[in-house]
Amino acid sequence: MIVALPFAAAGLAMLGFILVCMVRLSIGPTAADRAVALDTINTLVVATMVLLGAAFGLVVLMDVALVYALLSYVGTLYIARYLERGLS
Amino acid sequence: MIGNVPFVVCMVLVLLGLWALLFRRNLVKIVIGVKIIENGVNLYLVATGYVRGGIVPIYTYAPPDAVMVLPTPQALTLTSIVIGLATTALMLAFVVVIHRHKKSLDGRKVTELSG
Amino acid sequence: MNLPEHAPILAIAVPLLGAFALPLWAKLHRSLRDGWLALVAGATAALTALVAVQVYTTGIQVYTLGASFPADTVAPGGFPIRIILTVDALSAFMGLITALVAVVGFAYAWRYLAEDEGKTLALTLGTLLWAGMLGMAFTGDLFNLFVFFEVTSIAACGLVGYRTWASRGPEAAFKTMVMYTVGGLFVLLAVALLYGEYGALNLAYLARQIGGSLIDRIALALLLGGLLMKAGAVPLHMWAPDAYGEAPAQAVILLVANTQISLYALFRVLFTLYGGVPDPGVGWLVVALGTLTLLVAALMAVVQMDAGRLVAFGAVSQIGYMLLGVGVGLTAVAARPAYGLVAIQGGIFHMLNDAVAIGLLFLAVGAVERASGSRNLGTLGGLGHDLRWTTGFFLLGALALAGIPPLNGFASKLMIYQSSFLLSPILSALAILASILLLAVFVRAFQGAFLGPRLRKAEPVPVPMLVAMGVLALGVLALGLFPELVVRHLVAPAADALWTGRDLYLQAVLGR
Amino acid sequence: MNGLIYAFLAIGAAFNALGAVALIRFPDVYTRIHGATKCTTFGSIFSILAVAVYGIAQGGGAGGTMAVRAFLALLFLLLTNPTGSHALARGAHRSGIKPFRAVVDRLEEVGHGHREVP
Amino acid sequence: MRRWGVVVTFLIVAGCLLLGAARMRPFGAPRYDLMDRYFNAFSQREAATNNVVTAIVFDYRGYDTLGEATVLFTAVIGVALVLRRLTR
Amino acid sequence: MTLLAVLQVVILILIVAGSVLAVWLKDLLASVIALGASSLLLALQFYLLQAPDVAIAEAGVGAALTTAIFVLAIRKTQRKEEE
Amino acid sequence: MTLLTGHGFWNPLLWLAAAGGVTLLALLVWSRGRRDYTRGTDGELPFLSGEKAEGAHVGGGHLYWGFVEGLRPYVARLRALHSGLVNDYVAWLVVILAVAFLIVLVGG
Amino acid sequence: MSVVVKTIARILVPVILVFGGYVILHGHLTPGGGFQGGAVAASAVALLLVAFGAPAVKRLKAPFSVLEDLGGIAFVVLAFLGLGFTFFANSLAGMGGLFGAPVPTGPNAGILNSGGTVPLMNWAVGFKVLGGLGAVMVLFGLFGGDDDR
Amino acid sequence: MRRVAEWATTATLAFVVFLVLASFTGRWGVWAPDELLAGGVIALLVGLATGRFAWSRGGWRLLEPQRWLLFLVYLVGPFLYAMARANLDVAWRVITGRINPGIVRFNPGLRTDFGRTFLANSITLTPGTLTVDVDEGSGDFFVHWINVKDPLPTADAVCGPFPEWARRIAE
Repeated sequence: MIVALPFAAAGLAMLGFILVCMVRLSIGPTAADRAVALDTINTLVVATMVLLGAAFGLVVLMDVALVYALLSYVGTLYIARYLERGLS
Repeated sequence: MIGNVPFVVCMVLVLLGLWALLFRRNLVKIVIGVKIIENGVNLYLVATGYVRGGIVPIYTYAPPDAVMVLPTPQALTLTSIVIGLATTALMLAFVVVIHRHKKSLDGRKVTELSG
Repeated sequence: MNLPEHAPILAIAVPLLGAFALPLWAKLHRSLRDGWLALVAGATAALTALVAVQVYTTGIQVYTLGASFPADTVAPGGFPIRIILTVDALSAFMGLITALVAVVGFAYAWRYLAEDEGKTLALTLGTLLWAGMLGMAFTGDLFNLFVFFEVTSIAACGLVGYRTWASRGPEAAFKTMVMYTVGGLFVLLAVALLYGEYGALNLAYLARQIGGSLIDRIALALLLGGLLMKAGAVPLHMWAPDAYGEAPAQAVILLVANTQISLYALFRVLFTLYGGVPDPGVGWLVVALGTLTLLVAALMAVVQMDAGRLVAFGAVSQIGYMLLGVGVGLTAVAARPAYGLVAIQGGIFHMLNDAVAIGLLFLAVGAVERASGSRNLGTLGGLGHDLRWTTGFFLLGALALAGIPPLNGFASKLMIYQSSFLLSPILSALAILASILLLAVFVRAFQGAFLGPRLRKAEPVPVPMLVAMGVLALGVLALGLFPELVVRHLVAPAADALWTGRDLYLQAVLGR
Repeated sequence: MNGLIYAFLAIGAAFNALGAVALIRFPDVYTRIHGATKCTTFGSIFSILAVAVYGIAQGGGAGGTMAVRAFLALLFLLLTNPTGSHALARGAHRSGIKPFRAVVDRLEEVGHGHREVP
Repeated sequence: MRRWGVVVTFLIVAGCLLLGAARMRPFGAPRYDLMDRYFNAFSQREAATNNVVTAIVFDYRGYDTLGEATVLFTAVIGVALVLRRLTR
Repeated sequence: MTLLAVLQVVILILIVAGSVLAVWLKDLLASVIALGASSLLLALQFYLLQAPDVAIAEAGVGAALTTAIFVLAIRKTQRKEEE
Repeated sequence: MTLLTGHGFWNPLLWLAAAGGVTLLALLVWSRGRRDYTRGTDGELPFLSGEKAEGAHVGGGHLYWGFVEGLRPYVARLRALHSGLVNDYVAWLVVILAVAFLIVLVGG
Repeated sequence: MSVVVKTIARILVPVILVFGGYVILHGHLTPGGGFQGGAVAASAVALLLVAFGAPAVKRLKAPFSVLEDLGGIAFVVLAFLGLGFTFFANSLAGMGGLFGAPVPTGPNAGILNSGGTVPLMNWAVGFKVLGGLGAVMVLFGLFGGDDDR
Repeated sequence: MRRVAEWATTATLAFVVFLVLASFTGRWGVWAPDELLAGGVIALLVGLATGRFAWSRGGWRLLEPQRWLLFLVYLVGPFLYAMARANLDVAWRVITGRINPGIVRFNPGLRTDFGRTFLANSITLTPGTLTVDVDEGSGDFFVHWINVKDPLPTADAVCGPFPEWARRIAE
């Protein structure tokens, strides 16, 4: 039940950008490129979740965005830490 | 409205994971295949519970007189997700120990038990 | 609080509580842990026996979790909303098997496992495996079945991977884990399909709803795949020799019981859930797989050189007998000729016999490995000089498994032979052929390991291990000498639960 | 109020699009990190501001909670995003990826801080 | 040769699963939902919780949750068993 | 096709794309990254299907812990899938 | 005490009695022979190609050698199927699933 | 990792823990509950492991496993509380007192002390999941021992 | 005493986070009393669990209100302006493709971890720069600069007034 259409439209736009990032995720020559794409997707997903929470008009959905904003970078940190060790 | 596309996509995910299990010899890849199957099944479960026009089955700050989606599949999926994490952790532990003994992740090279 | 009323859930909750607390006791002191484990195992066995007595005397017992009283199964409107434990005679029978196997296994493990190799963790996993098996046997809810399926899977794989100092244990555990997880996910997919179609998870309620539509059939195929895999039917058995060969002996007998519980779940699905729309094709599939299992596993056992793997293939072939027996009953369930009931009785009786006999064999092999440090039949020999009791036990188990009268394997196999002969003589001929092959295999193993001159030194086997084996050996003798009593009092009600008990089952849950 | 929300949404979408395009167009990891981090963070700020304005305009417990949640998400993003980017850049450099057409690479000269590189 | 056999059987399975998914009841329109309507209507009265999912997880299907907690416990014990310090 | 349906279809396409990448890529680390992206979008789909409970669980488990365990396992073993 | 199995019956005690009778009969026949027929000769020793074999043991790998060798061509095919690869295990699962699908969907 | 990551981890670990506590505490009012909160809190352990290396989390192993055992025991004991009716019966719901506030039917703003045994079970499962997943992370981090500086 | 300060600081900040999370729950006020109680317990637990290391070398100083005020001013003032400029800069570079990158080194003269972190994150989000590494000993920053004007720049050339803000807010 979408109650605020502009927010949903913005969310759809974000999904389009995620698609673009997915291209980088698939072609990225090095793992670091892919990780950057993942990081960007993380941020975009958080934005999408916030926007869609407003679009649905439901506060309780926003908790998910908080969890993502807080935790999504842990995965990135692990990949970065792996990269730090060199290509072993 | 969108027909059964979500259900079909879930099955596609299951089949994708099965494909990885069938044709990838790397042990970590096999675990990844299991994860993909699991994602598909979880999505299937949640998709069965969706009601068109429904909202979250939570009464806090809910708009009055709204249709709610079915809550049971969500509870089942929660259980399923944690089970999935548990199996993944155990499988990866086995992979790590196998690699420690065999220095390889190729299914053909690490296999000792056969026949 | 009324103990008999609450016994089904207590039989599952007590071992779970025991397992949760076991590592804490072990942190304090070892003897506290052992005492606690003995207490929990005794209580659980007693509760299982209590459940069995109640079910055998008064009929199906239902227990609604979280309702205001246990028999409050349905919401107003006539549909169940909560998880309902439904214990009929077959469930109680399976519970008894697990209790026997688990108690014997713990007694054996007391001295079998070394203290500094993670004994506490192994004992905890054993307790959890037991609780999971009881949960699978007693539940009346499809999703709950999946959850306990996973509990048993993970606990079993943890036990298989016990020997991390060699590479074979983790390898076998990884393979087993992948197979179990994929099978479990198929089961979950089937549950999701059924839920999506009927909006319910209770077995009895679903059984009433299922009408044989396309989705029902697909779900049936998925359930068949997942449960047959866990039961170890050829050609899905390939994890089984790996796992049985590598797990410590006290875990192997729990694994064997675990495959039987999966068979139980399969039978529950075929007879109760899909009993309203009997499909002879499925019955023939089960019969065909059973026959294939018998033959292939016995043939594979012939060429094995490792005693553990050899006995493991023997164990797989026994699964074939159960599948054959119950499959014959399944093909006959629509027309209900008399031989169908005998076949089901044979199949179910063989579960008990198999648990006792193959358990005895695995424990004996474990004792041999502990005593001599090897399981290779090419290098073993003459252990009979030192390990007199173990030799006797191994011989007893091998003969029982090969179906030599008057030991226990013969009685159940006779029932299976006779009834499958009425369905198709070829089946019974193949079954007898497999039995002969197994006899040859076990004679070879026995002669190679125990007879002949003393080749290597063997350490004595500790008394608790001997006692555990002795209990199973007594079981072999007793079941062989008094099969009629067992069949009449234990097996026949369980077989009736499959053969005619579907309506009673639905009635007990749904009340109509 | 609606005009403000639309403006914020448009700005946010535009900058997020810029981030995605930068991710595709730039030649090497570091410049991609530049583009992706800055633009998506900035775009998300505006998207979240739009939501916050919407929530405040709605008022009441639900609207207020929505605004607070949005700001909190913004704060977390501001804390975590540059950190993740920094860690990735450092990881990329230590794994041996050279900057594209670099005029100067002081970090390469000192050999990764204190650590000997195998 | 063998590979192609596997591919063919895989395609059979794929066809059946996709057929099943396509022939499900329409997405978003459950046919039977007695149980869930009961939950949505009565969980506030019976379990006194606003979140129906939590009411199901911990009250109506609490036993599943116990099993699930057991799975997690088992997995942790299993990982501890597998990754324990090797003594031999 | 409403806007909601379009959103769902796009996310489903993205999920399948991520999973295909996870199966297809030879570099295990890249594969894990693709799996992480896929699980991220899966959480978004849960969100759209009005299941925030599941989405939070998938967020906490899929985004942080699963990726972490996979990367640790690859760190303790090896990165490339050998042919 | 008699287990009825549809068309037949099975009574282990009866069987034991019969077996005891047969054993008694055999013992009786045996006791009629000379007790020292092979005592003290080479007939007591194991016969291994005429060699003197003290402490020789027929290991598990050698017993029934001909039997096992005869079966080996048939078993070799089966052994090849037990390749030990997880992929093959899963492939068999898929095969059984396909068979089950065919039976369930076509046969019903 | 570098000082930046370490400092941000120092800042975020308490925040993540508080957020996990919030998710557990409000499990019966807003999305969340024992698993989700426990998983969020366990992510803090993952963050510690990645930012400070394996030695920093070494001594967390034993407390976490004890925490997990205690959580499991508490959960089963809470389930046993319902045995006056049946196992898992919500015996505290609507009875007044600390956890038994009745809830108005229909949409409302939520009352914290409602839910009967549900919040208690939330906490038990939350600690259990935190302990379990934290122990898994620590075990994975410690195995092999070559992942630290 | 110092340990108590650490615990108290962490617990206080945790309580603040909880208050923000749990706002708008009370029927009459912003917070319901039971929320406050439960939040206090959680914050105390978190403080006890993580106080030892969470805000290391921070202590009471982190609770000074003028720092927080300054932080807010910084956030909406120079920081937002710099970010906007940074984005326009990136837009320009994306369109034209003109880059002249390199990794430069400079020393902003910050001593505490907080200050360095603050500066590093600011640098990452502001025009043309990306922190690649921070030397823990000397406090040298290695910055990927998208448009290198000077191979040996001063702190001022790279990041403008940010070190000064970092010193005032976080040291």
